[in-house]
Amino acid sequence: MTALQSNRWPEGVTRVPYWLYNDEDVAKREQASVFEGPTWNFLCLEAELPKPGDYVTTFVGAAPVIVARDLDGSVTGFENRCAHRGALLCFKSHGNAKQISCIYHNWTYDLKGNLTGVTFQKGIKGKGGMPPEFNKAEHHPRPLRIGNIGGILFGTFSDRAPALEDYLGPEIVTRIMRVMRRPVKVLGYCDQGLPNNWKLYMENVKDPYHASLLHTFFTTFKINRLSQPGGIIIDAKQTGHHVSYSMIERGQHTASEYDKTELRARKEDYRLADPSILDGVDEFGDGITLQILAVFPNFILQQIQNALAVRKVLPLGLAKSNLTWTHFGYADDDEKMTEIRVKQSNLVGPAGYISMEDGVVGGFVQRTVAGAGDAMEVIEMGGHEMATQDTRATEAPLRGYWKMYREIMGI
Amino acid sequence: MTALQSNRWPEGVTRVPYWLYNDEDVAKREQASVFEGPTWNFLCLEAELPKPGDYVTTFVGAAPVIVARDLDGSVTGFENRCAHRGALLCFKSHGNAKQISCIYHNWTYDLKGNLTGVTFQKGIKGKGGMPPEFNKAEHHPRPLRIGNIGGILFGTFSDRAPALEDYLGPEIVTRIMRVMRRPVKVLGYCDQGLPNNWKLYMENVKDPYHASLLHTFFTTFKINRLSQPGGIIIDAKQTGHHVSYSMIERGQHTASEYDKTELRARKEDYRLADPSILDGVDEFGDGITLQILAVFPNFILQQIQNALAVRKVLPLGLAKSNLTWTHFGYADDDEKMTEIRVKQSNLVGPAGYISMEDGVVGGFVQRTVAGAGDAMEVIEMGGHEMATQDTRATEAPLRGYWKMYREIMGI
Amino acid sequence: MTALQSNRWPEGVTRVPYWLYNDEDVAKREQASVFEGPTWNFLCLEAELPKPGDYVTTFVGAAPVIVARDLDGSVTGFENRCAHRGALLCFKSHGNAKQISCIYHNWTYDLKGNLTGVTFQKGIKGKGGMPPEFNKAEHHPRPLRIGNIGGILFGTFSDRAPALEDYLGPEIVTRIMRVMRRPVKVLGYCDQGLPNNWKLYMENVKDPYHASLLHTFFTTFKINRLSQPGGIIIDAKQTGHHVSYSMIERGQHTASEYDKTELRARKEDYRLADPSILDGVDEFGDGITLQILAVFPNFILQQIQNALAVRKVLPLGLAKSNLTWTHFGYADDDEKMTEIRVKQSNLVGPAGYISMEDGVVGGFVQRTVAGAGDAMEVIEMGGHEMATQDTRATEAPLRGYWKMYREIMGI
Amino acid sequence: MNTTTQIEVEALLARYVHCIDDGKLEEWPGFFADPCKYLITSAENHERNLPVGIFIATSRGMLQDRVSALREANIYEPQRYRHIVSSVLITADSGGAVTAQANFQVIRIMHDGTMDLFCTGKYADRIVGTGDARTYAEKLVILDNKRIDTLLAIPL
Amino acid sequence: MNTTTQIEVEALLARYVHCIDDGKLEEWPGFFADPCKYLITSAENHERNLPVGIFIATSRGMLQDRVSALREANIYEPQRYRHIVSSVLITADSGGAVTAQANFQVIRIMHDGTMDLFCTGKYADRIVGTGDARTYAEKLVILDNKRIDTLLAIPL
Amino acid sequence: MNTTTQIEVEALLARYVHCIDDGKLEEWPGFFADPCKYLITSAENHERNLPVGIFIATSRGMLQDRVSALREANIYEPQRYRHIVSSVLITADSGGAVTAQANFQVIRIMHDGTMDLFCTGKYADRIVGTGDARTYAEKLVILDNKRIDTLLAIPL
Ligand code: FES
Ligand code: FES
Ligand code: FES
Ligand SMILES: [Fe+3]
Ligand SMILES: [Fe+3]
Ligand SMILES: [Fe+3]
Repeated sequence: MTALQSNRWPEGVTRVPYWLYNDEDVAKREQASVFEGPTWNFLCLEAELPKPGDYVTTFVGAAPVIVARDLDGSVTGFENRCAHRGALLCFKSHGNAKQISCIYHNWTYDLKGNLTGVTFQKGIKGKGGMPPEFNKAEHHPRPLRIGNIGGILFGTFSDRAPALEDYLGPEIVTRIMRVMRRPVKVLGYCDQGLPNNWKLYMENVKDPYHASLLHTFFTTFKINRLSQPGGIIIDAKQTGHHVSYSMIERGQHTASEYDKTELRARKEDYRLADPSILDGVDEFGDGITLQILAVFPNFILQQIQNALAVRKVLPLGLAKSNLTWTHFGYADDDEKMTEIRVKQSNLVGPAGYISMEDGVVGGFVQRTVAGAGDAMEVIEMGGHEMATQDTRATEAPLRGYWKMYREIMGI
Repeated sequence: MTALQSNRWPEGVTRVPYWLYNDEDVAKREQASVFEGPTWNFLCLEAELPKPGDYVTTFVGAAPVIVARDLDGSVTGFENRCAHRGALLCFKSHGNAKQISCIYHNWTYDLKGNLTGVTFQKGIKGKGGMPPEFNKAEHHPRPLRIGNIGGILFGTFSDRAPALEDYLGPEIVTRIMRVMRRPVKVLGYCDQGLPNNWKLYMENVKDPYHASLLHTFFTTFKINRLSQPGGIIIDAKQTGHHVSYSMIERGQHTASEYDKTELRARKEDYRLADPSILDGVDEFGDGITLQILAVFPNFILQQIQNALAVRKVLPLGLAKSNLTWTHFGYADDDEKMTEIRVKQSNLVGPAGYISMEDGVVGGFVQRTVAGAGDAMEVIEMGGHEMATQDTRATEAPLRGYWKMYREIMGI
Repeated sequence: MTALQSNRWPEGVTRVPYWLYNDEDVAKREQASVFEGPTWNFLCLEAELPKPGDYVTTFVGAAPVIVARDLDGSVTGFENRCAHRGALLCFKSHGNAKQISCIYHNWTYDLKGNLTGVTFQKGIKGKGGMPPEFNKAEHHPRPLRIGNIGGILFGTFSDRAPALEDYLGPEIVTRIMRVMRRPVKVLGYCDQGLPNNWKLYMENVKDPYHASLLHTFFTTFKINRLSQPGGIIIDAKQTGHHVSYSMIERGQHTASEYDKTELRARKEDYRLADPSILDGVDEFGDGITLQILAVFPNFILQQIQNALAVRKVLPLGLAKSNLTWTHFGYADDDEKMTEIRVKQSNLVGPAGYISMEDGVVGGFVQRTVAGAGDAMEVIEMGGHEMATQDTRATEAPLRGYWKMYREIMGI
Repeated sequence: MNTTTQIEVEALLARYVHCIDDGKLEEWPGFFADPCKYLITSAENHERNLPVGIFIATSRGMLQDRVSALREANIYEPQRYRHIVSSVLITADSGGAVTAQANFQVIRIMHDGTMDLFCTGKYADRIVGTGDARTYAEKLVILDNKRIDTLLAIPL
Repeated sequence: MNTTTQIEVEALLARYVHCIDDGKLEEWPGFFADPCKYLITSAENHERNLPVGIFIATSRGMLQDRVSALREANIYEPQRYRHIVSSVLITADSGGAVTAQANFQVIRIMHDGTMDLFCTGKYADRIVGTGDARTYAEKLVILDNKRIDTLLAIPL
Repeated sequence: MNTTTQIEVEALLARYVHCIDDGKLEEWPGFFADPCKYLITSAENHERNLPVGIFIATSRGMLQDRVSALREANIYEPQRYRHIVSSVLITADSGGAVTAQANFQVIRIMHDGTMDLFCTGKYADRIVGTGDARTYAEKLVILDNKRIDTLLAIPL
């Protein structure tokens, strides 16, 4: 009997059982209920589809999908699986095509995913071919509904998913638009293999508590510290999204528990030989040096000083996942601005000064799961609620995430 | 609950669910019902066992087996597992031995698989040893029934399997003997790892529809095209075997749907710098340039011009399989004929001009399975029947294969 | 349905089904019932924790654990998983620390595993923090009971486990103390990956029958042969432990079945170019050249001439395991004695002249499991009982092991 | 030993592997004499004197056809190789022909970033010509592994 | 070809990889000129002319900061690299600057003994100075694999 | 640096690895001085100064015994190695003795074609003799990986 079948998870979200990270049935239900359920999955940036015929291939959970700019200029999406005998339709990461031909038997589709041609449908020299009743209109890959918010493209297989803006809620939309205010351009891609279940990365992202404790670099250079002004925003509907932010300390820094506590993470004496990496500009004019925004189930929008990126985490089996980083700037950035973003990209990614540790800490949890039996995580920092608050000494965003997860998974 | 337990497969064989390619229980039942069931499994060529004492190790599904030329000259076969505590008896791919000794405790067997010696059966200095009632005759590896058709050796663990010739049926036997008309010799071995469930390779082999569409090299050099004379042969009993063939176009080529269709696969302008690879001879005198013959569940006999080979596909877990190629010629081939076969071997195998794509297309299907849920393949080319016909614009052999599969698997 | 669920294992221990080596549910139950059950698991040597604050990380089955020398000098042990959100507390193989801080959120523990600090428990500037009712005393990693026999440290998570000495029984304790008579020092570490289920290695260790048959080197140099004086000791309570030993043949060697039997393993003519490897000393004064002692479930104490080591085998999934070798000598060994042990270490370990074969023979069994269905091992050498006897032509220790295994697993 | 020859043979092999790894397949046939013998086979076939391997070419034309087939005809996923070679050992050097062997391993990297140890083996070469004008009259690519994963498109 | 240059450039690379594999990271910045360009990126980013890769340094100071961050600030499991390099090919040699490329693979070994093929790729170097005093004015580390497992702490 | 010595030391190592990879084990002891020190151990044991590793030989006789044991006594599946070595670095050269280190990796290929990265590490060598007559007075095989898969039969 699998853990899911025996469902050993008490009420509430201040306790989370470790078996969620190591159970086949949980993973199967996540594909059906979370990724293919009434949620919106990040696909790519609209900037990656500039011209008609441009397409990108990605995944909705484990399902391969194609996102394309149709010849009529609209953005379309559908499952990347031929309606005949299931071959991948596009096997490159991106490309441009007027139509899509399956390599196996040459069935062809338009960029909306409609089946337009079946090779030898009428047979050859009157022999073979498809039966007369075969109707092309009945055969096509599963379509995706596409949502677009500020040039970030999302997709869903579900009719039950609310409109994207309603799904996100006004608080999140505002914070997305703060960053997506102008057309963007991609500056670089990176994949990172994570040695843990995908949800452990989302826990890490939604955990403002760990930032200044796990990431020394952060605190040492006051890029972020818990005693800096900052907080978290959770949408009123509590649909599992959140924003975590912090800003420059204006005026004199007042002592706090933070400074009194003895922390591994504090090394006041530590200085850079070449501090040019920190020469950022307050391009948003609001003094916010860090904004991490997460959308349920697996999307992250990052602003760390001038380093901008979207991230997406996907399961690779139970104990591994893949994190995709798409670094971007604004289409109208000048060379100098691009150089700033390039240097600050050293802060993030798999080698990033302030994100490096996030690559392994999920693995540290994953390694304890096999022996954990029915043990559970304790998520009580900041109490039991899951509301917006102006402190980051809280795990409220995690509670919001798990609340949504339980609803959608029905556990 | 596994997919097999919930058995979501509607009647008939024009639809095949993708979960067959990714389900543990399906794989377990295949071992018990297909490979160890009333089927005949290819073992090796008789030519690989010229001398008494020669043996070859291979597999019946996941079960390791030994095939040997007994000292009395007969061919024998049995499971490659010691009756004592289960060690492999032979761990080399081939060899020669008068008897077989297990390395673990030196129990010995004759080449028929009878237990002939148990070390210290009577103990040492009257101490220890096997209990008096221990009877060697009751302990031996599971025997294989051996069948031999034209020097191709098959084996079965099942008493319910009909005699090999009845299992194959006269149509298949005739086509096997067409190739195995004279004693053969092995020209080379090759293993190919396939990134897909083993059945997807069998689908590919039994699919005459894809040949000229997926394999450009084929069509470009008119080694084969759908408009060439050719067809498929399915045994009357519909036991899952088939032959697909094509022949040289005599006289003038008449235009057809094939030529009118716009196909990726047609590149009339494409020529070889050194066409010596195509200098074949019509050694069968029937103008048939290609004959692919498949025996349920996992054997293929290939004649492509003068490139002859037997192939066997075995599961390696759910999503991988191993394809073994044994290239051969006739024992009396002269040097010139061998050279022709060697050059034409460039057409086949993992690097083959006309088989290369088959190594990956199954993987393209496998990659869409995880997201496919209850979706199914559509197998309607050539209608719904599964009979011999003189066109290759049909998927009839696949329907025949799945019919046999459903019967034997009881699903 | 898994093999365990259908539990196809007839009464008794002269037959052991192969599905025990390839079943997920069996592995899960082993973690709960064997490793975390009323058994004692080897942790490390006390000599590895000389100073207060020294710690070593290891595993109890799949559960990561920490063994430490507390500041008060006592040896402590507890699960290596943070009580907050489950991160590994120590990720190095060994170290020294006054307290343990989790890297994720800096929760701190003393070396007894008590939670001593929760970062920002009271929040920052009056915001956030843990709820008032949060009680540190209720949160801590799972503690291990520690047992120490002659400087060998064992641990158990179970309250039902008897005291270590009672668990071992007097016969085993005596034989452990024979080797652990004086303080020891570690001479070297080695890990060996085994291509088989962990229990197949224990079967091998508990099998005196195979030694002189599988290991030629052994017999050739009369380090050990079945006709030498020797035998096995099984504790009266039959709790799955055993000792196997052999000694120098005094006086003239009398012919026996052994010498009459034709064995692959006998090569009388075989001599060493540099026999210095065999220049051992009878340091125990009892003429015993080999003593292999195994404690249920997975511990081995080895004396082969002057090569001393403790070994532990741990599962890595179903079909792989990890064998750890800790070679040691006595703290007061002089240089010459150490040199003897170093040279004799060539006899053991993954490259050892007399242990090399044990690395692969379990794999030979593992490879036959997939095809074995309901087949079973035959364990009748030495009859059906499982008592101490003065022959090694017996499999009695295996029967004792499986008896204990069935009881504890409840199958 | 002849230092210059050693270094020139190493340089020839270096140019050869960079040519393939950089995807300049059109230049690849130029590394061979014409006629020549290029054979990819397994150590097993090689040791058992079995003539059929994975791929064979006996002329520059056949090498060129391999390249045009990859460019024009065959379908395979975008992929690249990374050759790591070592221990170039000259076993004979007489009359303008040098016989040499080297160890190699090839890692195959798919367009999606998947990285696999694709094959290992030994190059057994007969090299003709002098200085920078040396070419392979014979190049046996003897693979240790008898299994090829998925397919072998790009030459080794 | 210039034998001496070839051997000196190979020796420079040998010292470079042993410096990293032996854990002497404090000496690592000394292999570079100042200013310099050290960029770790993927072949995909490189070919698409995308400026953001995995890590970039434009001065010795930035290289030193990388080392001190690893020593002082960042948390990662004890691990070591084993560089295997091959086929050092000098592509230009003019006016004191040598351009060279080499293939590499890096195996990462964790403290618990786990061993993984971590990455493969090509070094594209511009080398200044002469004799044993050569340094890297530019070192592009172009990874074939676009996925980095877990994290990249130690330089390549 | 001394170009000739560099190339000779590289050639010695090339002959050494081809000897093993070609299965000519009977020739292997001849690469060593007598007495000598050949030790296979893990970096962990080496760094903690623990004397017991995986295998040790202090004489040519012990090396010969290793070979005869493999030929006559021990049972193991047919397998071969492929050594890939790189970055031979001479660290001292005085009075007829050369100290050198090199990186290596060994891929183990089983008779069934299974191919695994078996181990990686560093050779730390002390070489005596001159020209082509150089032998190893000391060869430390320091493995990065502390885990050996299945068994270690053939020398490294
Ligand atoms: S699978 Fe796509 S056309 Fe057949
Ligand atoms: S397992 Fe074969 S003799 Fe014991
Ligand atoms: S997981 Fe250990 S402190 Fe949070
Ligand atoms: Fe973080
Ligand atoms: Fe095909
Ligand atoms: Fe043994």
